[in-house]
Amino acid sequence: MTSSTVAAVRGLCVSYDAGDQRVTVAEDIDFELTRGRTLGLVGESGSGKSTVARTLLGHLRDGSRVDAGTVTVFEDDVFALASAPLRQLRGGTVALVAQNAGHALTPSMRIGAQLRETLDAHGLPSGDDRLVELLDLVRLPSPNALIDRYPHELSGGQQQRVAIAMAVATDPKILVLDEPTTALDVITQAAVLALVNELRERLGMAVLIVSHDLGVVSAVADDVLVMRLGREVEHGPTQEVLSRPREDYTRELIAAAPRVHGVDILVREDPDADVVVRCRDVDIRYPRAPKLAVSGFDVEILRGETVAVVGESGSGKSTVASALAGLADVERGEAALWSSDGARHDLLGAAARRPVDVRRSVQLIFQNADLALNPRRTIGDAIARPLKVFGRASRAEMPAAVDRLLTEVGLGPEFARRVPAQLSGGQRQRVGIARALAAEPTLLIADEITTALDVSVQAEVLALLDHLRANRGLSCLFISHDLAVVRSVADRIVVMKDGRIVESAPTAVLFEQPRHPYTRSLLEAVVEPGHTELPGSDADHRATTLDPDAPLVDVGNGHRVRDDEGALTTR
Amino acid sequence: GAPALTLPERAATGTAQRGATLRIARPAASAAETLDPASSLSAYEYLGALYNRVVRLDRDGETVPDLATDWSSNADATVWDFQLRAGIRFHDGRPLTSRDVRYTFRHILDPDVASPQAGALDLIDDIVAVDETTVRFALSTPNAEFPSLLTAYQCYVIPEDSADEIGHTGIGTGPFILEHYTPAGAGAVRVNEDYFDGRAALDRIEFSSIQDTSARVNALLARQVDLLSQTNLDNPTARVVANSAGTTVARVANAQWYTIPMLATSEEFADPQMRQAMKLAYDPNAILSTALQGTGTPGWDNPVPPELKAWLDTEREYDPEKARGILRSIGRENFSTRIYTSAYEPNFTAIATAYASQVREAGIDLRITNVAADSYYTQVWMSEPLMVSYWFTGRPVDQLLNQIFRTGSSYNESAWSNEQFDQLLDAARADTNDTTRRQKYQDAQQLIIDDGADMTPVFGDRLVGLSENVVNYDEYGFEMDYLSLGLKEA
Amino acid sequence: MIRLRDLTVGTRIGLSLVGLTILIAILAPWLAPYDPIATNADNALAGSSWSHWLGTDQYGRDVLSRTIEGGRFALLVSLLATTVAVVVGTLIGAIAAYYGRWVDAATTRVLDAVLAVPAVLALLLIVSVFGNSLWVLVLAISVVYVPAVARVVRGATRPVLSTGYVTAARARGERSLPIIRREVLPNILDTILVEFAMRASWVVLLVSTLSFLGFGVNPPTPDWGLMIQENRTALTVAPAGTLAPIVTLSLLVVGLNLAADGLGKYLGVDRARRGVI
Amino acid sequence: MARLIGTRLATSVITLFLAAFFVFFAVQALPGDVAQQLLGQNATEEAVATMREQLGLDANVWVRFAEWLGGAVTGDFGTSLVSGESVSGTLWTAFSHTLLIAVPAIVVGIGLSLVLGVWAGSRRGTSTDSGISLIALVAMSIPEFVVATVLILLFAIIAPIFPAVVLGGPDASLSELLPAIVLPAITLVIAMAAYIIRAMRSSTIDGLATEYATTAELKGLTRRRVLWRHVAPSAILPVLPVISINVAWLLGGVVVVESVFNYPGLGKLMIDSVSTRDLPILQAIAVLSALVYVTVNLIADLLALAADPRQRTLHSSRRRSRPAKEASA
Ligand SMILES: Nc1ncnc2c1ncn2[C@@H]1O[C@H](COP(=O)(O)OP(=O)(O)OP(=O)(O)O)[C@@H](O)[C@H]1O
Ligand SMILES: Nc1ncnc2c1ncn2[C@@H]1O[C@H](COP(=O)(O)OP(=O)(O)OP(=O)(O)O)[C@@H](O)[C@H]1O
Ligand SMILES: [Mg+2]
Ligand SMILES: [Mg+2]
Repeated sequence: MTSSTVAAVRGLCVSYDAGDQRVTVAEDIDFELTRGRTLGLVGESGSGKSTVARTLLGHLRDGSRVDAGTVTVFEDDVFALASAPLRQLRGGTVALVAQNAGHALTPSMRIGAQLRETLDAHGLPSGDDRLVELLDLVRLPSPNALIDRYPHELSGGQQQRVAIAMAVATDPKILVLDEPTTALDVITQAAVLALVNELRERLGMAVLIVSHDLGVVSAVADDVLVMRLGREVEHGPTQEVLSRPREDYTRELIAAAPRVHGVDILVREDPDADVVVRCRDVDIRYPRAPKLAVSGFDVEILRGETVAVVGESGSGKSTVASALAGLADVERGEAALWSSDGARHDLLGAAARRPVDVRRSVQLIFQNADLALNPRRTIGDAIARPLKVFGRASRAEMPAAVDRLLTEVGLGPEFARRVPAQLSGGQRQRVGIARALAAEPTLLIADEITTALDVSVQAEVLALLDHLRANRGLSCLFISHDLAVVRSVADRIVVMKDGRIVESAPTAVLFEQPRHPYTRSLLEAVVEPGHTELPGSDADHRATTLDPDAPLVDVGNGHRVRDDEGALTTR
Repeated sequence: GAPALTLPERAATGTAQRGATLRIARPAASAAETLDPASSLSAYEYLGALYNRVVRLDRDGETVPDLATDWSSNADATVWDFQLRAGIRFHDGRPLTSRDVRYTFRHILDPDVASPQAGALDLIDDIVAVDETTVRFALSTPNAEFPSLLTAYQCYVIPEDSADEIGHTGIGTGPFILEHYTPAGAGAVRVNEDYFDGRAALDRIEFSSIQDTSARVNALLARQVDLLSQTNLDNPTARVVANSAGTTVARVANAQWYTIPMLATSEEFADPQMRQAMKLAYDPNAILSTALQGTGTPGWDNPVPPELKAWLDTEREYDPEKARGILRSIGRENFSTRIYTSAYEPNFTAIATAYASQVREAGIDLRITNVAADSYYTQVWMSEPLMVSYWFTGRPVDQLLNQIFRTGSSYNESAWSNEQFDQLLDAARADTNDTTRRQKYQDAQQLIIDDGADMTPVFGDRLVGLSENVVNYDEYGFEMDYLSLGLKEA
Repeated sequence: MIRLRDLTVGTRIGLSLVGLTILIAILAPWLAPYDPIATNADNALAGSSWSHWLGTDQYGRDVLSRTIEGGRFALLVSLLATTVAVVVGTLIGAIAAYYGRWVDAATTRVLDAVLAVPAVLALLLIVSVFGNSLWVLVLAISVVYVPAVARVVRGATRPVLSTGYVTAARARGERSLPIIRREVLPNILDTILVEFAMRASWVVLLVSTLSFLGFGVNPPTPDWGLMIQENRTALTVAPAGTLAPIVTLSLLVVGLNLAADGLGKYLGVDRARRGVI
Repeated sequence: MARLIGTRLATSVITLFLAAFFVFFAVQALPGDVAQQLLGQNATEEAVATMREQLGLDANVWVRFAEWLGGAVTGDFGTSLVSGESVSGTLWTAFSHTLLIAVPAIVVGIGLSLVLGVWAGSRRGTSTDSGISLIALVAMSIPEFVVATVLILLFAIIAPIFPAVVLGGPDASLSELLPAIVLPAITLVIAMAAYIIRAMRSSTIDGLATEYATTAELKGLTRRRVLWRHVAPSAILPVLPVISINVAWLLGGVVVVESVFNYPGLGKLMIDSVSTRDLPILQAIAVLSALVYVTVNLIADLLALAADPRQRTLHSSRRRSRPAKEASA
């Protein structure tokens, strides 16, 4: 332990009770935190990252216990502290920014009150000027007004900043950040990470940042500790680990991370393919909603083509998907589907009123695999249902058809008898795909199907989808909020914001010559493994005001851009 | 072993303390109750304290003087003169005259009043105030028992022209004067210092109405009240009260006359043989011991209580096998029907239970059906074939037989009709000879026992809960003895 | 299937209490040492003895036998009434939630209005007018509880309706009833089960309250509520006559509550996660 | 915010109207002729007809409903069939008596059970928790009439501290009622507390398991502050409906308790009026209870608005469905 070492974790083993047996969450974890340096803790979900991070505050979940090892902060064994010094340590010496600021702020208390009590608890001055100073420190706009707001009146990024302000309020020596950006969009993420770096330098803290995203760690951490199933896989300087990984697992992680830069963009243009779906000027409004959820949506999907729709949360992506599936009413516009025999079908009506063939031709795969499958029915049941409804198999052929579909998505026939709870997230997503395929659709709508998955699983599912598209000649509408994810699967990308398309172009064109400022800031904000520089974006200054009447202008090559803030003139 | 139900026969006697206040809890008739004695919804407990009758019954069922000192009739008992006591004043100071008596009975006979006693008195043709203290009744048919008809508690005398307000003023000639009164609520009376028969022992009586039986008993046990009026305690409760410190139980012998009417117009009981079988099949002694734990007298289906002079002392046979034989012969073997009961009176269910378990021996299966107390006398009574019912004893024999057993009488709960019986009653009324008249009444009782549709299993003692401090509690002829009732000297 | 060994001790105790009560109720005619309605004047209000373990009541009936048989009526009524209330309530609640918009709004208003009318008043009035036969009681109690069940089910159905599998079924163009039956019901079954156990405990209490108020079962039928009502004044003289039904009644209700609590926890969390159908 | 309250008020009025509608027509649908009932079996047909006319029974049912409703809105519920007195007067007396036991019971009951619930929840798994939970479980499993009977036995008969019954009836004086409210109020507290305790306990446990509670703890706050400042305000939200249901049940007339204590409140008025089929009174009781129900729910909604800043801005109020006790007696 050197003089600048502020905390040390030695041979830490943590386990918890599950019925009659003990389950190990962390095993033999070793690391040190040094003043002014950042340690990144990466690993897939459930690998024990949060558990380890929180031991620095002497905190364990109910039912867990430390089996071996020590956690020392400034020479004190945190698990041996009496309650008063432990309270001093918590929030005083070691401060935590919890995983999801939206959940970590008390909903019934004003922002100011929550900040103030932290200061009070540690005997620090807590006047309004100090609060304003803190909010200013995390660069929140008009801090004076913010003090009197409730957490829900702030955006996700703002909430995260408040959480950080609260953590640094007491000038802690150690700052623990548990996935500080997971719930944020890329632009906000970049801003928050920049802020963390800046504060670390200014306040001279030791920082532990937990993330499942190698990109994040790569951007801010000096050292990285890769965890898997509660064990250390690799530990070393970030540069070294990411560029010369010693372990296969680390290599896999790095390979699976979606990237915006440096990977090949697939180009498989087949201009002669027939149009499968065409939407023109579609407006969608939810019942009694004052505002259109989607306005003037235009898209054309060719046979065998994948079109991605990208945009931040609430931009109307899912709404487009529901409308095409007949689950949301289109207020105005045209939408049509051409079946393989060339017949044209309207895609405007509700699902219940569509002909069976249209319903069959358009199939949805859902974002949240947990909710996409009925937990009370077997996998076999779930896949057999569309077979039956659309008359794709007789009762006798059913088991065989189900087996075939399961095999096709890379699961064995033995899965037919299981229930969703017995499957992992990736497996469930495959079942969702199999269920959609059972209908033998023409158009597959995939709504954020990989959001809930770990990067490695995410990559597998994407590969499967691409394979099926190629084999079956499926058209695909792929919805995501992450540009990096769509880069490898989409032929064309539509970027949406506030219910409107801001830019739409073939994938290569969009990545290489983004025209719209929003698209550009999206691209700039992406962090990816290997890039140790933080993107220089600031969420609060990118609030591009969109002109509601600006036209969508075709700039050639199928590249269309909304004429906002002179998007077309400044290059 | 059988637990001895040791209940004192009679309440304590002794010198009453002067100036005491007694608290009585009573069940209210209804929210519409009134102090008008003629009404069917009169607040019964107040009446004896506030009013007097022309004549009243004594303990043996004999008619004795109250406001009247003497009475006489003409030879064929169609005109009756009553001589009123002089110098009696109502509580408001007005003197009592024969006009008040005339008014009282006209009030009772007024169809708008719908008095329950109107039917019994509709033989009155004319009422004449002969002079200040003599009142004359002219009857349409001879009736040697006429004075006994005036002992009913509807016949309390009220001041002339008071019909409109008597319901809440309660102005009478009685030993107590009304202080305040709320229907179905609390009320109080204070002693009438000028009462013609001497001053009552108590200074004041407070009444409160408690509808729920257990609540009433709890009030007594918690010493909130001294006496539960009109409440017949069931046996376990009586034991609890008797065994609790400070409270005891008094008995009013044979006060409750229990009946099991078999509706003679019903398909089930139209056949006299059937009715006979129902009687033969049970032993009144068993009912008395099971349902009432012996506190009463077996009735043997004779509705006249032993206290009355006209009582026919006879015991019909009890033979379940014979009953079974009769049932077999009329093709009613294993007869089964419902017997209705209700919480209206605490012993109904006990009697139904005991009766049903008795007749099982004769192969009769009775399903006990409990009906809400409030609808019992509106929906079950006189419309279901078999039920348990009761009356208070203390009515003169003529009224008893005429009111409840005569063809077409509105109280004839079994709808029994026997011409010979009706003729016997007419003959008895016309008979001014006491001995032969009594014989006719006894013949009538025999007819009821042999052919009647009303079973009288038992006369029950009324078990009255009271504080050990209460002295001289006594009750007969529909009236508590308010004069001597008092609290023990401290 | 629910596996017994996964249940908490409390749940097991609860289920055992309920099971035992039901078993005793079924076997009562064989278990009761005496005819529960046979009177015996010579042995009224006796204390406990070898021949009458819990003594006798005012009519000399054996308290033990009456207590053993005393749960039959309340259990039968509770079972039937709860079933009817839960089935009907589930249908109404699920349909209201499924169709949403004005159907939902109208249903909610009506249910709320029915809830606003005091249940006891409705019950007492129905029973005093239509009598206290088994079916009148069952229907009256169900009517009183249907709105409450419907509200709970409606609440439980709504999140299910926004799940992917329901959306998928809708996109397949399936009709409302098959969707409710296949996709919704299995997923709110836990709510319904817990609701059932909870309602059952209230209905047991309600039935005994009705008996206590004189609106329930007819004497001499042995029934706990009625026994308490009949014997409570003798509490100081022959306590067993009152205490025995109180204890059995309370044990049954405790059992139902424990079972409801335990099942709720078990079904709500563990069952789905362990993948046991 | 104002619009939100406006909508709630409007729905309450609709609910109330519907409830009144149901009550009126349900009572009309009862078998038997009110006039016949009143006059008894021996009444002549003319008498019944006259009575019907007097009662206005021969008018069109909708006209009568409109008239009745018009009266009800102005607080005039007609006259009692039995006593002939004004229904509103009788009703108001009884209701004020019920309030006399209900208000202390509500205040003590809610306060006590919230504290006990939070206490048990915060000490989850300890003997304090088990003790409180067990008592709550037993309390909700013992019928009120048993509790009332035992209380009378103990505190009115064996140790005569409180009166067992109220003697004064509807015009009992306040000085007579005051000592008499203790035992009924305790019975009510016991009956209602169990549900609130349990709801508050589980809500506290949920609250303590939230991220924000952990975060607050890891800020170095004392456990007490975490519990009362961070957890309790939000934890009370799901308990509010439970409280409102219990309060409505309690105010709507606690039939059993009032009949055991002979307490001249709404519940006793109800049971007496059922016995005498005093329909105008029953209708009025039903409407008053519905009014109480609606009001209490409205208050609970408003309290939820006050306790949860999120609801004030989010128009789609999230309905919480975990009722504990709906009219269980
Ligand atoms: N006391 C406990 N009771 C039950 N499960 C526990 C307990 N403590 C830890 N776990 C389990 O241990 C595993 C590790 O948890 P942890 O939160 O540390 O993972 P993580 O790496 O932070 O995951 P994520 O990326 O999803 O946040 C998880 O599966 C969690 O459910
Ligand atoms: N059922 C609904 N009723 C009313 N408004 C809705 C409904 N669903 C979505 N909206 C609104 O429509 C807009 C678009 O929502 P949508 O779900 O399509 O966004 P999204 O891009 O899919 O976001 P996310 O990335 O969060 O899934 C949002 O403002 C949302 O609040
Ligand atoms: Mg974590
Ligand atoms: Mg979406």
